[in-house]
Amino acid sequence: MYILYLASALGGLSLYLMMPRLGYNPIRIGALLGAMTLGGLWLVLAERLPEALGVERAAFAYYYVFSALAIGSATRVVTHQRPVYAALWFVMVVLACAGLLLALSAEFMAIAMVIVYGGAILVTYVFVIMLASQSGQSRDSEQSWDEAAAAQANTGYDWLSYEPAAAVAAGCVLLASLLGAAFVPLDANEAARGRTDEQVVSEYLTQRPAVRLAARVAAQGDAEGASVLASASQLTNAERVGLDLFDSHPLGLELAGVILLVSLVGAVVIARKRVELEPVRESSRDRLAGG
Amino acid sequence: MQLSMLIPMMVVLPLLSGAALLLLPSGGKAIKAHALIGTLATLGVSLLVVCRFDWSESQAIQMASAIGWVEGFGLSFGFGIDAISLWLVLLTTVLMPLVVLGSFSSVTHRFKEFYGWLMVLEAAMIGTFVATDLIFFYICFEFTLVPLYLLIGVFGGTQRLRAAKMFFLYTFTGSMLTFAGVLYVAWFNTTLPWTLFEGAGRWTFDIRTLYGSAQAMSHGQQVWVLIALLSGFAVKVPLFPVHTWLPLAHTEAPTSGSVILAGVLLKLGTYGLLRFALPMTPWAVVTIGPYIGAFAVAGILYTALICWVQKDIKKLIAYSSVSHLGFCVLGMFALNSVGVGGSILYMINHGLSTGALFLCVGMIYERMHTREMSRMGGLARIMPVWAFFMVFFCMASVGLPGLNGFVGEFLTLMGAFVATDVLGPAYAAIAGVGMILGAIYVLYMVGRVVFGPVVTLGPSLGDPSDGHGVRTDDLNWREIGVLSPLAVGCLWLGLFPTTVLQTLEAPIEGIIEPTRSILDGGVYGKGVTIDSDSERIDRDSDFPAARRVLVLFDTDRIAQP
Amino acid sequence: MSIEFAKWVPWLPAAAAVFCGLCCTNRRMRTLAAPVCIVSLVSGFLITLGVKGQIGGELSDAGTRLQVFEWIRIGGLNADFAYYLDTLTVLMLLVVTGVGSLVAIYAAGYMAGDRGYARFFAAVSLFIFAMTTLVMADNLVLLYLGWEGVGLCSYLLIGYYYQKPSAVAAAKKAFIVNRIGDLGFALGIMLIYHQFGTVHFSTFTADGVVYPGLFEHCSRLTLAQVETPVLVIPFLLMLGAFGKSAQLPLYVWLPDAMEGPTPVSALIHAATMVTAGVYMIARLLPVFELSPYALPTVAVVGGATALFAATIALRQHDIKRVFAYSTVSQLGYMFLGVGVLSTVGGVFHLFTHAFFKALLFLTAGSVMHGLAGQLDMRKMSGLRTKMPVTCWLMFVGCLALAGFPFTAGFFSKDMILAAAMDRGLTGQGTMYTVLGIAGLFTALLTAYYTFRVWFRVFMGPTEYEMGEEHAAVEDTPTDGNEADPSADTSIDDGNIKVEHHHDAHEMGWLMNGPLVVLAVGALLAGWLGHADSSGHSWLLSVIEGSSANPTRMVEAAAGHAEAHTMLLGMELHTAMMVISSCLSVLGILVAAYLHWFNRPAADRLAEQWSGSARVLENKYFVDEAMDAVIVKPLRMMGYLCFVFDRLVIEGLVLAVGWVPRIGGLAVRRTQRGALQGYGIGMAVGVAVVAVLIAMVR
Amino acid sequence: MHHAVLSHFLLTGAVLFVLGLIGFLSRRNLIVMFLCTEMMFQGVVVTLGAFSRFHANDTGQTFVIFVLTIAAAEAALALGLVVLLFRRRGTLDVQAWGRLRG
Repeated sequence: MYILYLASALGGLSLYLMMPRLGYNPIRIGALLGAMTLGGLWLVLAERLPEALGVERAAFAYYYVFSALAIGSATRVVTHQRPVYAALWFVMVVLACAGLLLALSAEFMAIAMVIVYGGAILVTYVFVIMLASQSGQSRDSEQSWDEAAAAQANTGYDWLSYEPAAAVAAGCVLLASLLGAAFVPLDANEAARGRTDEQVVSEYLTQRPAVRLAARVAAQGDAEGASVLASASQLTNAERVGLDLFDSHPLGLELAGVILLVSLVGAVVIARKRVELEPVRESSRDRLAGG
Repeated sequence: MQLSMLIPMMVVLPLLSGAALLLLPSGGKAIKAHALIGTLATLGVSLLVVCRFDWSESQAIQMASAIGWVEGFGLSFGFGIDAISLWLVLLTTVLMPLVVLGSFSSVTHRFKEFYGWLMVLEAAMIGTFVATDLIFFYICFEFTLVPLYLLIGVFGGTQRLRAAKMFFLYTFTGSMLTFAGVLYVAWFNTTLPWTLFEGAGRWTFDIRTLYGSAQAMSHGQQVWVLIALLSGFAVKVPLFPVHTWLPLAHTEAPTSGSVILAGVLLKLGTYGLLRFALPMTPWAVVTIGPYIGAFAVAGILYTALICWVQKDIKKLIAYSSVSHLGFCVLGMFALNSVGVGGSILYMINHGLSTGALFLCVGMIYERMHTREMSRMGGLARIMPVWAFFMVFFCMASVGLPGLNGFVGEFLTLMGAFVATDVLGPAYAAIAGVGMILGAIYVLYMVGRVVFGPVVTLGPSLGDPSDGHGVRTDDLNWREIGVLSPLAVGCLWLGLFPTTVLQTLEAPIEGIIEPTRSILDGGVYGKGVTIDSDSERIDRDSDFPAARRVLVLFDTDRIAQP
Repeated sequence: MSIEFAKWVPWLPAAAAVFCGLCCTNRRMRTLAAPVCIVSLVSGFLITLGVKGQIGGELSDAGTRLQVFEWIRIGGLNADFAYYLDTLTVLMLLVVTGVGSLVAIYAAGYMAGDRGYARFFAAVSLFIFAMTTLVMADNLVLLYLGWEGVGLCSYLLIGYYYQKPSAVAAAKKAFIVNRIGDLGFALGIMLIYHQFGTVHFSTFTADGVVYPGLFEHCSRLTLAQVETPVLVIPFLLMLGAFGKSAQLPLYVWLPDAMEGPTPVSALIHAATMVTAGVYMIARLLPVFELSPYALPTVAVVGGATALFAATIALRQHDIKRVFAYSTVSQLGYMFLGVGVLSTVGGVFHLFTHAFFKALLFLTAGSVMHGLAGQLDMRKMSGLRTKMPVTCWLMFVGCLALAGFPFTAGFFSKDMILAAAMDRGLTGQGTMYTVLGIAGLFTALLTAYYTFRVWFRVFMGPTEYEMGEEHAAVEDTPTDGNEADPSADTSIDDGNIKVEHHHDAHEMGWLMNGPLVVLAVGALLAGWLGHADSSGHSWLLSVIEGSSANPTRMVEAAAGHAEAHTMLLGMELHTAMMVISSCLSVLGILVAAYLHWFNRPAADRLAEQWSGSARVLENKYFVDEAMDAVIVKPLRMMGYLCFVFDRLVIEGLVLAVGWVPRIGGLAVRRTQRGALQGYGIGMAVGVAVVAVLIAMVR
Repeated sequence: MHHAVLSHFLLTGAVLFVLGLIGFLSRRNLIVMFLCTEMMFQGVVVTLGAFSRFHANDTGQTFVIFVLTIAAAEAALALGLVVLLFRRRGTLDVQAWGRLRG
């Protein structure tokens, strides 16, 4: 258990080092330290994996790849000084997550993530970043950090993080407790949960919604419908998700529709009003100086 | 009209006339006249109540009835009057017209508000004295704060806002604790088996039933309830450590405000102690009584000394009324009929004499626009009539025999002296020194202001001089008309106090009966109710020497003191 | 005349007081005040004379009780307005109303033309009301009413010239010192009530119930049964008596009381008020007899005061101050008399002293009146040519005071000293002999300082300085800035005959008449008390008939006194008479030598003893000491308390007020408006909760 | 799917979520903050996927869809607001919006 706490602490420290700040940014050291902690953690956790992983073992390799990719790019998103790069790193995170989902045999979701999330949402982000921060210019080397900060008077806010220590600390404690919760079954009555993969798969196959749907339709005496359904037990992931979505979560679907409509109308209303520039009461320079 | 209608009329009448004031045209004359008529009408009703009051059995609550409010919780506006509350109501209704008459020249703006709030204040005061339901009492007790807060805040002197705020918050926090104590008692009543006494076991706020429930409490509970009651009433009485709000409130209040504050409002505290602390928590009163007595005595000396060094004449009188009420509390906690009788009489006397003193000072303030003694002197030379009244009321407040102050003071000291089981000779002796100090500071003030070479310097830098200069004309007929009834009252109570004392004998007996049965019998089982009348055990503590002598007489014919 | 009339004696002056009070309001009625007051006093005197017959006669021991109305009745304590009349009361009433009316008549002349004329007589008649109530009171509370009422009137009358700050201060001092004494008296009353359950003297039955009086209790209580609290009672009462009669610890107010007009000093501070203490002890003798140590203490204090005051009087230069100290010392004699159980001697001396001391004061008043307010002896001499009548009247007074043989003072003083020596020699304690000798020495001093005044003022070359006051009109604008808007004073000068003599002049007969009566009294009063052949004087019968009859102690001492003690070969009484007359003559001769024939010798003597002379002149610095030891510290404590009150108690309250405010400030810092600050707050919250859940599970 | 495997996936999800949280709390550029909220969504998506796989039913995945819709809605509105804020204050710094304070 304490390995988890140690790891999250080290992770936090590394992240803290990578945080953007004025003057010298020890970003490389932070990255190195972070990678090492992650690697070390995985090594420790690896030997706890049951040997008889069965069919999944190959897929599990992907987990390491995609997780490392996701976590690495996530740290870059958080710590990068330029918002545009942060957005791009986030695209990488999305892709990594899609990979993970694939490892979890949720193909439809993976593809949906890539298309909807990566494609649509992040594109809008990049678009807005471009729109809103064209006044920010990069720091050319011969300028000293202070001049750069001064030059970036009103956009210097990217160069500085707000109370990094407190944020990281809070994050780590939260992480520690989450991990604590996640790995508890490890030590708890492990035997109780010892179902092997096969049992899971077979159990899964028999309980699939289609089969249940078929049984229900059969119960209603529509033999022909039932047989179609029964034959469809070998449905693909996308079909299963679709069935499950409409079969057991109709309300959720409707709400999702409503939310999307509301956000659509909201976005239109917000963007419509002409808004004059209100002078900032105290310029961000004081804010900057104030820290 | 129907007997029990009288009291609610007495409470509602000032409210109605206060409201009617608002409808009048805003000219000063009409409002003043109306206010006077209103207060005189209330006086008339109270005199009617006095006539209809059956003096033979003055202990029972007469003309009692109740207007239902929240039946579920037993909340009702119960009212009724016994001898003690009757005299205090009479003090209020007598003082009010005089105050209104006295304030004609001092109030120059916002007449409606002034007289309106004054009438509301009167209604609240009368309400407090006639209430037999705890919540009704508490509502009126609290409601007296609002009008006075506004009177001081709007019509006061330079620091009026601070004074008003302090006055309100100080008294209010105190009475919050009292409310807690009261609620505890009411709750405790619901926990009692309903067979214990009539009214037990259910939510009721009737004072008589709560006497029973409070007395059934254990000693510890009673101590806590007493402390709660004390915190509210001690602030109102200004018992020694919690008196700092009074001098501030008095110096900043307008004349009529401070007359009513000194005349009646301070009595709410002592009346509260008398009506609640003594009968409700007898066991705690017996144990804590000596300490409260010690506080009262300390207060008497402490404030008397302070009076001596005061420069502001109104602050001097304010501190002196703290010292006087120390006597009142001392007498009350002597727990014998001489002491308690003396303290009730003291309440009425203090109301008359200190009220009159404040009126005199107010008249001087109207003329000299300053209250500092150093800026005025030898007024007897130019204002002889005022000087006569001033010396007369000073002598009354110092406790000169033949005037009312003496009877109250002497009886309280006598009561404290004889109550060897609770207080004792030491208390009376030290409080007696307070009498000397009283003479010292009053004569110091009289020597500076009334006698000595003539000095009329008018307002100093500190005082707000509203333009016109110093007037040194003597009292006009109106002002004499205000002061003379008070003077006659002082003389009457000085020479014929039996008119009051005889009627108080029975109610006092009722109030000190529980504490007396503890002191004498000592047998006070927990939960044993008091309604078993313990027969008058021959007290050995009283009159030891007399006892030895009486053996020689055939004692059955001797009046047992 | 039925005894019921006695009820009116106090209420007539009360009515007069009210009338004079009303007279104050307008000027025309002002002159009416004096006659009304005098009439009320004289009628009181006549009523007492009329009633005297009844009282002396039918009831031998207990006095009659006259109920006027119920005053205070509550819980066992009943103090009614009731009068207790016995021979002692009648004697006192005679003194009070008699001397009172004489002084009032004198004052009518003396105060003529004064602005506060009506106020003066209102206060005098109120005083007589209080004094008569005091003397006739049946219960201690009513006596206390008279006691403090008298204190009030002395305050008003001493402070009569209220424009003078010294008079105001003197009045305040008198009232406060009296109040200190009254506290002791009040505590005594309370202790009596606590021990005996009653405060009234006589036993009376009201609607079938018997209320046993105080005397009843005392008479039945044997010495053995007396517990300690009862022993304390006399000492408390003594405190009250000494306060009122200006004895040693509390005498400081009497010399300052001379600030008041002279008739006041004569009436109140010589004849009536100051004797209230003696009357009280005489009245409450049964209580005093209960404790063996009480009366000896009274005697010792009396003797000490007599000696102490006499020494101070030697070097005083103000005539009225000399007589004031002589009054203190004569009062010491009276207490000595009562202390040595010869209440007869004490009361007799009180009776005679009233006459000659009033005479002396009034004559001094005439001198002052004549010399426009001049009172300093050194600035006047040889006035016999200017004011012969006053001179010889004062001579008679001085003789009586000095105890010249066969004058009133001689008999009464001799009776006291004889009693003291008698108890001393019959072996009841050498203390009494010491007191007797001290008394004799004081008699010598008294003779000396009385005639020092007389010779200094009336004998020798007639040169004198007029005082600065215009004696006639008290309030002519003396200081410029006195804003005196009331125009009436100007009319005042016009209509009242004011003879602006700029020279010493003899008084009119309105003033000298009463003086002659007093002079006759001073001479003949002695014979009333002198035991004629049967050893039974009028005065003895008065004392036997009253509660002041020392029954118990005398019986206890009776065992010793059968054989007549012998002194210097003669029977004790005659011996004492011889000794005291020699002493008084010696005193007079010494005074004559030093202050008439050879004044420089007196001055030389003063230089030699300059140290002690200065001490005596400044009254042993008692006033300064009293001020420094008591007044200053008390006032300092007052300031301390006031500062304490404002800073600490009020501070505490305000501090409580500040707690929420400070708390608010602390919390406010967290709300800095930074969005992310709140974010972190939330995150930390979630983290903590998560940790707690983890720990709990 | 063995729960040890599940734990791993949960590890990743948790780390992603916490990184997003830290980013939100520390970065001062409004848009980056919203980006970090999106990051948190990603963490949740991974966790949902893992549980869906572990419990072998598709509820997890349907919820991923819902998460997606929420993320989309949120992004639309948030960015609208950000544009508005930017036009109002001329800066994307979150500190500029500190008027609502004690």
